[in-house]
Amino acid sequence: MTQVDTNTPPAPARPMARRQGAMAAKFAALLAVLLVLPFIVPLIGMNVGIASEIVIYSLFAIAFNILLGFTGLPSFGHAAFFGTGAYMVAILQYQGIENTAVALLTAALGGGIAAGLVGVLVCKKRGIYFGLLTLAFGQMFFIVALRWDEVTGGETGLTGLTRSTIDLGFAAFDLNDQMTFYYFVLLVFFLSILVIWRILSSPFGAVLRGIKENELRVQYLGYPAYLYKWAAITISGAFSGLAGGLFAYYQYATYPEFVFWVQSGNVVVATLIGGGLNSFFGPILGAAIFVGAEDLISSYTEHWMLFFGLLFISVVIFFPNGIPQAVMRLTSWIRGRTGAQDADKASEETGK
Amino acid sequence: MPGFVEIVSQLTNGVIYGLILALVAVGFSLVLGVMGIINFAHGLLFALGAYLAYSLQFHVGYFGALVIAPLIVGMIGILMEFVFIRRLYGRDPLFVLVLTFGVAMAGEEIIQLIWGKLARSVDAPAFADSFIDFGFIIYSEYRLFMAAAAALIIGATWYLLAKSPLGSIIRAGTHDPEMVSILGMNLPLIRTGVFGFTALLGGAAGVVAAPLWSVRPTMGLDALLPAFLIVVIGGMGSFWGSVLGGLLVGVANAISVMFFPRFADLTMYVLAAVVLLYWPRGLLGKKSVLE
Amino acid sequence: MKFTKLAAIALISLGATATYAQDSVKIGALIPLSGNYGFLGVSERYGIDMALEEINAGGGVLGRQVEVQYEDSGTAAQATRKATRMLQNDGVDFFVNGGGSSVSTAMAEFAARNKVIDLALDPNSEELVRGKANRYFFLVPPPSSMIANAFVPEVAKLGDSVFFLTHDYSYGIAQTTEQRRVLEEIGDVEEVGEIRIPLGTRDFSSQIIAVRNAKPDVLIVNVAGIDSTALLEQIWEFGLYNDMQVAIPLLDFEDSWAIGADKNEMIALAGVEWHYNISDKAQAFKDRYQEKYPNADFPVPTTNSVNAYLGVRILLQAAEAAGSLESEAVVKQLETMTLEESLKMNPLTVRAADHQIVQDFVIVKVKPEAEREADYDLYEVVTVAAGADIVSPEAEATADMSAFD
Amino acid sequence: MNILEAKNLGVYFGSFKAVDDVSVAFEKGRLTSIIGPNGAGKTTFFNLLTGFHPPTSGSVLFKGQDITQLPIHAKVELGLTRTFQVLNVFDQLTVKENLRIAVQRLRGHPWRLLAHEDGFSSVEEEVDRLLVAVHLQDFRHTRADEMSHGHRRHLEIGLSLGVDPEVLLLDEPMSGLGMYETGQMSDFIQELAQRLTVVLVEHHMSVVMKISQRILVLQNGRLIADGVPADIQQNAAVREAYLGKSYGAGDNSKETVNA
Repeated sequence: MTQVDTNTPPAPARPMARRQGAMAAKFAALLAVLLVLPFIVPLIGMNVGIASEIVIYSLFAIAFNILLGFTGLPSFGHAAFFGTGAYMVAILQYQGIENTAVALLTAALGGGIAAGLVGVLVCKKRGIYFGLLTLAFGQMFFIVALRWDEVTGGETGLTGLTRSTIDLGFAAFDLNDQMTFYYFVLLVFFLSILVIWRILSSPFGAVLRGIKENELRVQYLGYPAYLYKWAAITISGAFSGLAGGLFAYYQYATYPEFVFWVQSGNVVVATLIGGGLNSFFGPILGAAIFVGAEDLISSYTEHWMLFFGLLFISVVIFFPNGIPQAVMRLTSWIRGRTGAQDADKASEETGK
Repeated sequence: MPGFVEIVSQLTNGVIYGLILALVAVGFSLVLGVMGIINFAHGLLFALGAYLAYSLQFHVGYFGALVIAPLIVGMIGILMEFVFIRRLYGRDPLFVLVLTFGVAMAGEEIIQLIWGKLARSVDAPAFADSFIDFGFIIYSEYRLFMAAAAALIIGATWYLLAKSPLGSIIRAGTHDPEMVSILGMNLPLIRTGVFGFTALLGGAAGVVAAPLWSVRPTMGLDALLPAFLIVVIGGMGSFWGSVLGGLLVGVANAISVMFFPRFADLTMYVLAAVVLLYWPRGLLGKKSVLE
Repeated sequence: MKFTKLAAIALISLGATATYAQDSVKIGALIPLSGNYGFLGVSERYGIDMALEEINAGGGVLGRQVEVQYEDSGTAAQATRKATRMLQNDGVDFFVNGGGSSVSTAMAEFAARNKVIDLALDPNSEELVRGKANRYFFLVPPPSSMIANAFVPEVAKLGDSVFFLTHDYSYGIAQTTEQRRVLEEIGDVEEVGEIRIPLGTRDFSSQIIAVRNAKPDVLIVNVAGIDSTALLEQIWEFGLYNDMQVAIPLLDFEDSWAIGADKNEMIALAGVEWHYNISDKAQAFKDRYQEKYPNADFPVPTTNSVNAYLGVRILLQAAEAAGSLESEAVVKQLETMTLEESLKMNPLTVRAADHQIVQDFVIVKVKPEAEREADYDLYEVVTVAAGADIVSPEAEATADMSAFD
Repeated sequence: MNILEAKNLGVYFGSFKAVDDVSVAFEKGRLTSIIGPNGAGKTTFFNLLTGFHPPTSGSVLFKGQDITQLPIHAKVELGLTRTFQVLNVFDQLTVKENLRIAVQRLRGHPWRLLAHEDGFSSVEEEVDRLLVAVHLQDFRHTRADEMSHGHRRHLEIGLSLGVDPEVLLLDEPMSGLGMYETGQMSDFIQELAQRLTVVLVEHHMSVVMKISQRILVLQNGRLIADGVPADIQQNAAVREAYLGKSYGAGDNSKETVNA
């Protein structure tokens, strides 16, 4: 989660095992925090359910960040893939298919296919242009969700979904229970980000990083860059779809607003304030702040949008690398102060 | 099937509708082309123009508002650039996007605090507050006035871009931001100026649109999406592209209302998709640094 | 050490909130406070506050004071998320919700799932008392069928041909469908066309040109929400009302007030759920409102204020009569409730079969400028249709209103 | 044997002919340099050869196969790659990471999505070999943007070598280098030329004259001379083209017509 400081001298040789070990430690720490999250959120007056939402949104943001942070492609249409996943779960259930695993796999598949289709049209673009195109194509999904009443339920969406009980023989887990649901979401989330991390640290991931840095160079190394971009979009879409599927369960419903472009904008903002441009885990923090702050602020003031907007403005201006940088600055400031006090004491003593 | 008269009147109306769309999009396109900024707050500036027109109409009338409101919005734009956006040059353009997203959100709330949540109504100027009966068609006077005003503002903007020294710098910037600094110009000042100018255009569009679409806090967001699509259709950074894109969307909307009214809202997207398949950079877009 | 101490403090304070919640009856109001429908939330808030003021002045409910927790309903997803928190963390006993059919549908599901009572104050969606009706959900406003039964007979007196402008989503389509049904029952009025208008349309010039070319006697406008203000502005702009009578089956006073008094002249006939001229009690309510909110955006109570007021009144009256805050008991009580203080001609009743709250519907037309007593005095009442006469036959109620697990 | 061939190659920007009907064949294993005054169209010609720009007319043949319409990556797969006048490496990545991306396409498995990038020994070995080949073995874990200009030039060539090219086109590899670095680079290019076909665009005349086996001279987009260094030095047309310019002055100015 750390931000690379360009002023440090060349990094010393890091054995591969140590680097992977450090990553494993980070995953473990994350898991530890998320395991206790449902016990933390009530302490600040929030509902346990919000923990599930934070984790689902984190998955969405990390999936999105495959493109933004690791391939350098700013997608403004990711709500389309998220929403497709959500609608997959709902539509299957309306067709009588209730199996949670099947539904979630279909959600991922749906998100992937949707992204793959959009990807064919945009994979030769980059930069802001890529963003505008994904926005335009993503919004078409919204129109479909809003207008194809027979399948999508129109503007009221598909409501009244049920969560099943997962029966493993030795134990049954009723997902209607908020805690059970949270840990189920956490399981899916954790497995997913492990897979995403693996993909990003594969040779394929290296090519994506190359594309982020310098797409032309990647082409002159003999890679069909657009094919890699297409694959990245599709993978990102699949995990976004999975997140959307989970969200449909969380909400017991899908609504066209899941597919609305503002939702696409939200994930961009959440990822950026979390410092996602330079970090794998950053989007989790961004998602937590995004979801948590909205709920918290809106429970105190009806003018929550004002404070929400001011939050974004100040993060961008004061902490260009996101909240993690803010935290680091704060800690180093505190350390600096305590350090300075120590130094003062030391000089006093020597003065005596 | 619609008759000849209806087809002609619908197409004419489509062009006029397209002009106001173009007016909204031009400022958005300009700031994108020259500064590489996706200005999510452009809709807010549009809404501010409309609200200022609402407030000013009681004191200086519609025409006074048409002059003063855009100037105020332009100054707000300058302030926005000076206080916020200036700090973000040289960083990933996405940060400007998040920033303007935040400004748009906060701004919408501020509008509600100042003017309330209720829709407001701006009266058309007295000489154009009725309708004309041409015999075969009855048309709104204000729309005719609006078309002229939009065309005038667009034309004046083009003149400024094409003929004035500032315009040549802006055009150079559209193709290569570095050129501007190489020319030895005061880049920060130019950026402030350009942003202020596009804000002014957004505000002017708001004033012109105010009597049509009813003035409400969310009108900015409503105007933003068509602007996005028009820029995609016309080609990023292309001035005439935005104008052409606006006109096409207007006409396509008119045609779809005649033949498939249910899907009028889809036309923009279908148009964008078709254009992009055949003209990947938009109709008048050139290969640019933004890709 | 520190952490356990912190946790202990947190637990104690949680306990404290819980006891506090026992002290008062709490209503969770999820109403639009931001976004497109923010202005409706303002109206609803006035109504809820007035109802609570009266009830608390009269000793509250079950001897307790009643308080309300307002939150912005936002989108459907945000609304249910907040509702969950309000129910589980903030100790809310009952919900009322504003917002359109999307938020209301979500809240209806939420009510059923959590077995907590919710009253929708704003939507006129037929579905909410049909397919989506459930034991814990009540619809205060009249749905499309009631509106059509009251309104269309009056439209038929205006001319021989009608044209529909239909908002292309469930509400608009239901409105037109129901009105068409009544037209067919009446028989001698011809429908000469319909244009479906996509949600979110801001410019209607193309549609207006098309309507003008169809030359109907009456234009029926079934366009709701934010789009309707823009549509009214543009009907005025194009002078369409000179060629035909403009009839609006459901008009929000917020909308007609927003476009300005003079433009209301274009409205030949409009359906409203309430008007202060229909009874003395309605007049008294208006006076109280004006006294309490001299600076309100809307100088007279609107339908949304009244529905919010009535919804909260009938809900709390039922709780008082049931002697309990338990959902089951209050639902049973609500199903047999009659609210005499309906602010209308007839008392408010609740139909057990679908949880439709049955109330009178008012048809108005524009008052000539010379006869207006105040700037807000825009309408005169044409007729008031009794709720019992216009509500859909009970036999048509299809929903399963029994509790389910 | 001709490994790379341009046939009547031309590109027009409006009425301006940046490259005008150039036909030339490059023999396998030979170090060929392209020179010419500013604006002569050298880099543009390079861009046409490597597919960076589509030509207005003519075609490019690689081992007799017409590759004009092939996408860039396909040309590279055949064995043709290039460096750029403006440095073109992955700035934020370390030297090793840079080279690994170059190497893994042929020796690794870029589509094995779940395999860890550290897990391919053939890739690691090749990266090690390349590090030595481009004299960067001391910078394995240094980020590219933290190295000197000369080292980054080496890295860029290393990237190109990683794809096992048969033809390597170097676009002004000396630009921005100091005198010492220039000497190193010159030696390095000669090293490369023993294994590969190298085509060089360069302003640094003394180097060009020293290391080239053949020199092409472009002026106003046309080929005006073609021969061994000694002939070119005597060529009257070339002298006229370079009128007022002394040879070997190490002119580093940029062409005005470029990508």
